[in-house]
Amino acid sequence: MARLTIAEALREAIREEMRRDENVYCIGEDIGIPGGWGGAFTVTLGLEKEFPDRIINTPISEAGFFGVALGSSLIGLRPIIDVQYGDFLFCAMDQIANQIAKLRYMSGGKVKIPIVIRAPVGVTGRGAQHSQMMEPFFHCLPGIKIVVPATAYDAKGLLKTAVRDDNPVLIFEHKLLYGAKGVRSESGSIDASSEIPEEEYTIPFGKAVVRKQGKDITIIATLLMMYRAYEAAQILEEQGISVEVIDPRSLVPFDWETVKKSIAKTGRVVIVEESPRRGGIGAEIAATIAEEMLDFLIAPVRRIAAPDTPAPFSPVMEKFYVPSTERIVQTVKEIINISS
Amino acid sequence: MARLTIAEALREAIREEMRRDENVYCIGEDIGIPGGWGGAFTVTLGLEKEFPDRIINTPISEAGFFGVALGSSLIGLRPIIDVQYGDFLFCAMDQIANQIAKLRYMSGGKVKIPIVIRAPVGVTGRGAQHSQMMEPFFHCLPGIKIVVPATAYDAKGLLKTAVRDDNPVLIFEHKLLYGAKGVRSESGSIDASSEIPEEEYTIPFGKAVVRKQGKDITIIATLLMMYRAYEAAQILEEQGISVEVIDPRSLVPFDWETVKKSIAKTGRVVIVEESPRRGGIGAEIAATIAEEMLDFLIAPVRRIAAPDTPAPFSPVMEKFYVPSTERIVQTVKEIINISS
Amino acid sequence: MKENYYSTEQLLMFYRKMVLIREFEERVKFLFLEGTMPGTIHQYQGQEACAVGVCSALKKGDIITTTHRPHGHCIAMGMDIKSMMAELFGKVTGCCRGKGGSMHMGDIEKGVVPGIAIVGGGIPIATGIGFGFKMKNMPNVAVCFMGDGATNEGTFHESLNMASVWNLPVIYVVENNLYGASTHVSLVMKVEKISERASAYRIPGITIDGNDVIKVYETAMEAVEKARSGGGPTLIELLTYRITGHSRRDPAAYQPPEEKKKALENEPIKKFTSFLLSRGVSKEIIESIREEVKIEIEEAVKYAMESEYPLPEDTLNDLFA
Amino acid sequence: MKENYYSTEQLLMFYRKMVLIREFEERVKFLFLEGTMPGTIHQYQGQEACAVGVCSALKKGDIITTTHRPHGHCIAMGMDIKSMMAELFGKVTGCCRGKGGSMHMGDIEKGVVPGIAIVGGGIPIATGIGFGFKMKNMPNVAVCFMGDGATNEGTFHESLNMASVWNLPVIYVVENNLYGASTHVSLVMKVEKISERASAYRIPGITIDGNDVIKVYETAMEAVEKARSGGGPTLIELLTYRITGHSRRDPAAYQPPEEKKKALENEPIKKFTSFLLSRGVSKEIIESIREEVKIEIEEAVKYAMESEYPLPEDTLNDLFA
Ligand SMILES: Cc1ncc(C[n+]2csc(CCOP(=O)(O)OP(=O)(O)O)c2C)c(N)n1
Ligand SMILES: Cc1ncc(C[n+]2csc(CCOP(=O)(O)OP(=O)(O)O)c2C)c(N)n1
Ligand SMILES: [Mg+2]
Ligand SMILES: [Mg+2]
Repeated sequence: MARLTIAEALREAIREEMRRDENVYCIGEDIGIPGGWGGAFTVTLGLEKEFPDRIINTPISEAGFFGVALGSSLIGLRPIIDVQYGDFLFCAMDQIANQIAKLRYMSGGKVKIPIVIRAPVGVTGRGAQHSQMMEPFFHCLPGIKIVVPATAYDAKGLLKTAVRDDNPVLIFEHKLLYGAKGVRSESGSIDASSEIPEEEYTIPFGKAVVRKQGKDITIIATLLMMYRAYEAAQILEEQGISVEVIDPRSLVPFDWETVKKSIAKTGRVVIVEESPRRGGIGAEIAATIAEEMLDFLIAPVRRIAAPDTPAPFSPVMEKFYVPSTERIVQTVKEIINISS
Repeated sequence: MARLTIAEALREAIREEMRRDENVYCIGEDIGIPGGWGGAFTVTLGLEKEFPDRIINTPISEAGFFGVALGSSLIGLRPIIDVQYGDFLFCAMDQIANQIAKLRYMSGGKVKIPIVIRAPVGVTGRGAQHSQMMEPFFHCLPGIKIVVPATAYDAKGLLKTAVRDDNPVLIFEHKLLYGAKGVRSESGSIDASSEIPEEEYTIPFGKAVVRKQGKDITIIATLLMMYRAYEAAQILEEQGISVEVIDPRSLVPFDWETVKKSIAKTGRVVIVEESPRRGGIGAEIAATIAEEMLDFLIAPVRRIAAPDTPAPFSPVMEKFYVPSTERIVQTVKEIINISS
Repeated sequence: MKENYYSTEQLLMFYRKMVLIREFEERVKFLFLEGTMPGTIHQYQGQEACAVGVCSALKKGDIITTTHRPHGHCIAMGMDIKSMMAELFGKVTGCCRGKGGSMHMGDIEKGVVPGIAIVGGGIPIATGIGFGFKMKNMPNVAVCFMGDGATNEGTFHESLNMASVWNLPVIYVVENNLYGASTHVSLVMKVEKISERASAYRIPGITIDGNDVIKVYETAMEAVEKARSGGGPTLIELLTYRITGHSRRDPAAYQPPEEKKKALENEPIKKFTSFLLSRGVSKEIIESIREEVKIEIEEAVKYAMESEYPLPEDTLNDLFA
Repeated sequence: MKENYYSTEQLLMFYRKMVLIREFEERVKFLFLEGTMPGTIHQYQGQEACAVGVCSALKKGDIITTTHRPHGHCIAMGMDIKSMMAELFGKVTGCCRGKGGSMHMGDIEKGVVPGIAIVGGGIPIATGIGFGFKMKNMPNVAVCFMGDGATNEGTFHESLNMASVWNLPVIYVVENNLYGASTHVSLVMKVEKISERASAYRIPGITIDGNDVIKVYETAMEAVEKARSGGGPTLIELLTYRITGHSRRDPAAYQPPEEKKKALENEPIKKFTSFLLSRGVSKEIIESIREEVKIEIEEAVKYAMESEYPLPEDTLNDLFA
């Protein structure tokens, strides 16, 4: 067992998968330049030494290299695409949404698209074009799986599963959870490191984790918001409110079973998300609960989200923008109050 | 008064606005080629004769000409962008999502972005890359308004409002509702024409229309789905179920007031959408109702949507894919049954 | 033209393929116009020498990408026209089981990636196939078909640059038919030859008559052999003309009558027929091939019409592997 | 270099602006490294002659677009460094009221579109500004600053093509500092000069020493005058070097020491200082400008630090007009 950060755990997963299968390779900007950073957040740092021909540094041509990855996957390669910031997925949106996500379906199931896309997200002091939570833009897109690892343990296991999946998988990684070190460290980071077992392991998609058991209310949250929800839960516990915290870990597929079991128990649910409220992941979760669990609800479903604006730069506004532990605590109390 | 199709009404709106304000211009592929079609669905047909310098035919360079429109808007021009199929918005996604929608906000409110984007949507016999309902991909994007006119009357009034709005406005037009004529006519079309008043009019955003009054259940639907909902409502009426049909007309801003008033009356609600269920517009509507109107609901909110796949080509599958009048009728009956 | 090196057999094979494409398209047009066939179509009449010339230079294992106008490329790659016709009718026996339709036709077994109907969308994909061949040390090449209009998409630029930097076995074939939809090429670019654009990536660019099947074949052959042996990418511009509408029922009223007329005189099948006659091939043989082809197409139509539709619920299949 | 035509005043103006940029950046770097300043930064040290040379060729009403590395361009366009510094601190007195930060700095009143931090994202926008000038018959030009790396984005291709076809008053200025982030330009393109790419659009392409402010000024002047008088777009490649990290705390370990050393010898301010001295400008004058500039910057820092933060709820403003 070794304690690894998310960046390190992802690196280990990539290394192991590249050793296991020579069809696996990495492609992206600045991912393996000697003297460089191993991508924007050090995930691939040093891998070019072991795999000089399989860590592909590209021109700044997102549409282009996403398409290259797709083409190569058609003849059996298994690319792991690195995009420096999730926001740049928009530059390759046609390749992702019209090609990668649809080509198998259009072919009547005759081609396979084993592609992993890794994209950092998170509102982190960089302004509107380097801060977006990208999940909502892909959640509504059929043909692509979405994974959101909040711990190093999950990051490693889910990435390995993604690489072995014969379908496109998008992994959203949070900038404040990487634990990137040295010159690439990130202010405001949270420790998301885990003890990583020696033995190999993978984590199936569609299996949520109950991060904390509770009986009064269920909070569903991913990535950074999971940590805030957890912190809120601890504060609330001290005040006599028992909170269950669920981390879905993958959004597509989604573990409805775990969520429903929890709500059947608590009757109350809050979804916390870092993206703007309108059309966020929380909307789908809340809508499904409203459709399928109405009889269990003893309080209205609540969503805590960013406002419907881009991310502002100034730390003061950014702090207001991203849902805080306090906001979660307060909202939970409101819900408990009106429903007991 | 003259009876116009949506294509004609849009053309009239563009012509009037171009006459009124010389800063208004149209830009897109094949929109004003003599002997051509006036865009893919005849909306701009012939306008190049009156405005030879303001109907701009572009190279096939979506990212490029969306950016051109944006740049020109910064110095006071008011472009109306034409994209041949909504699906191609993905090719310009960075310009739309990272630039057009954010530039004003990033500037601290110092620039204005008066841009209209017109995009045809609808699942219409062309397969996965020419069929998508694009609303969900933009609904979650702060900084852009979204309009969905289902009749010629609305199309004209809403487009005129859009052109005069100082912000980016996206208009989704449905291929089966255009009423495009001649070689560009569309099989399976529905008559969406209206009597258009002689006098000028505009229609404010955020004002829904109740297409049919009812008291037992509320159906919310836009574009083609509004017609199916209406048809279903008439069938249901004959069977003694009184259906209220609401056409929001704009998704951003959204007329919550009209929707809430209706649900307060009916206690039951169905949202019908042509896009895949996961992450659709219906999710946001259902979630908001679940949050804010729980006490009024006498039955679970229901969504009727396409399955979570791309659009298939074969007419047999396409028919299965798009929510039908029958499906609406049946779902409404189920809801009434379980809740009365 | 090294025409003397060709056996009559090989020449007739070119001819047969070109005619197969032409007759297939004419039959499809009729079926579409009479309302028997659903969907929309973009057809290939007039450009047959491009597909046939280029694809004849390929070997098993080579792969092409095609566009919204894929029928010609599919046939030239040897796809089964029964499965193509069935796809057009939305039948379960179609090459994409009815999921794709006209614009997404393809068969990876035959080296055809399902058609990419987003203009420019296929260019990076073909580049990636070439990239894969190189990474896997395979002796194959990728061919990327595109139209003149597609060369204005950003993906063209990004792709050719990567192919150049990584020296990939990819042939970019631009079929310059003078129009992107209704827009004449002169309205949307200033270069005289599209092949000039290759120099921005330091790759060779060639412009030739795309209606001369032998010239096309030879040019493709050279580029393919070069790519196969590690010599990197080539851009080939084929000058041709679309002698039908852009799509569906388009009367192509934007094409000047003079231009159309000239194009009809210069169309590849007419041109090649004269050449065959001059080589002493008899009219009868030529006629008999045409007849054979027509029979083959009628069989395909029959097959397609008699095939089953997919089940409605098949909609839900084929999303994930 | 027509250096003899310049008055000492004008030369010192160039010098002053370059030094203002340099000292601004050095001060910002310090503030950032000590943790006083939030966010991330991409700095301009070493490229000052590019911004100053080009922007000095512009008139009121002309507009530029800049990138993730905008500070130098903003200063060269005459933006108030107080409002810039305040923006970097996230203060409400910032040029974007704290909404933008380093990467989105700009002030449309001064002809600077807020920085576009998506590489290549600004190229079509600048093209559209030029398009607008032309449509509105305005006597202005647009300048599009970009890096070498940005020329591999598809938007580069699409934009230059449109500017060519429509003959727009746009100057595309490529600051080739040899690196896109950590990646050397030779790894990502095969052309020797980036300006070669202009020929794919039939527009003129020029490559010059981007560390020679006078040469840059003169070249820009010519292109600007040409564009202003209806002569269309030009691509200017400026050869320069980034003598600081790519962003934040980047030590730029990927830059070979030899290369760095040479670049430092060749950096524009050093170069221009020698030139000024050779022209008889006294060391004292040069020193005094530097001192003045430092005072100006300290005032800006003070202003920024003393300014108010926005209210948290200001987050909700400025979305729609
Ligand atoms: C990204 C994108 N933009 C626009 C279209 C609509 N469209 C389909 S074909 C076409 C013209 C393509 O021209 P060209 O590349 O020359 O091919 P050709 O049709 O002549 O074979 C256009 C504009 C599209 N399918 N995709
Ligand atoms: C579309 C996009 N891809 C990647 C990045 C990350 N990134 C920021 S700057 C940069 C390098 C840009 O290189 P160049 O254009 O030469 O400009 P320079 O940094 O040298 O000024 C990269 C890759 C980005 N901001 N946008
Ligand atoms: Mg063409
Ligand atoms: Mg650079």
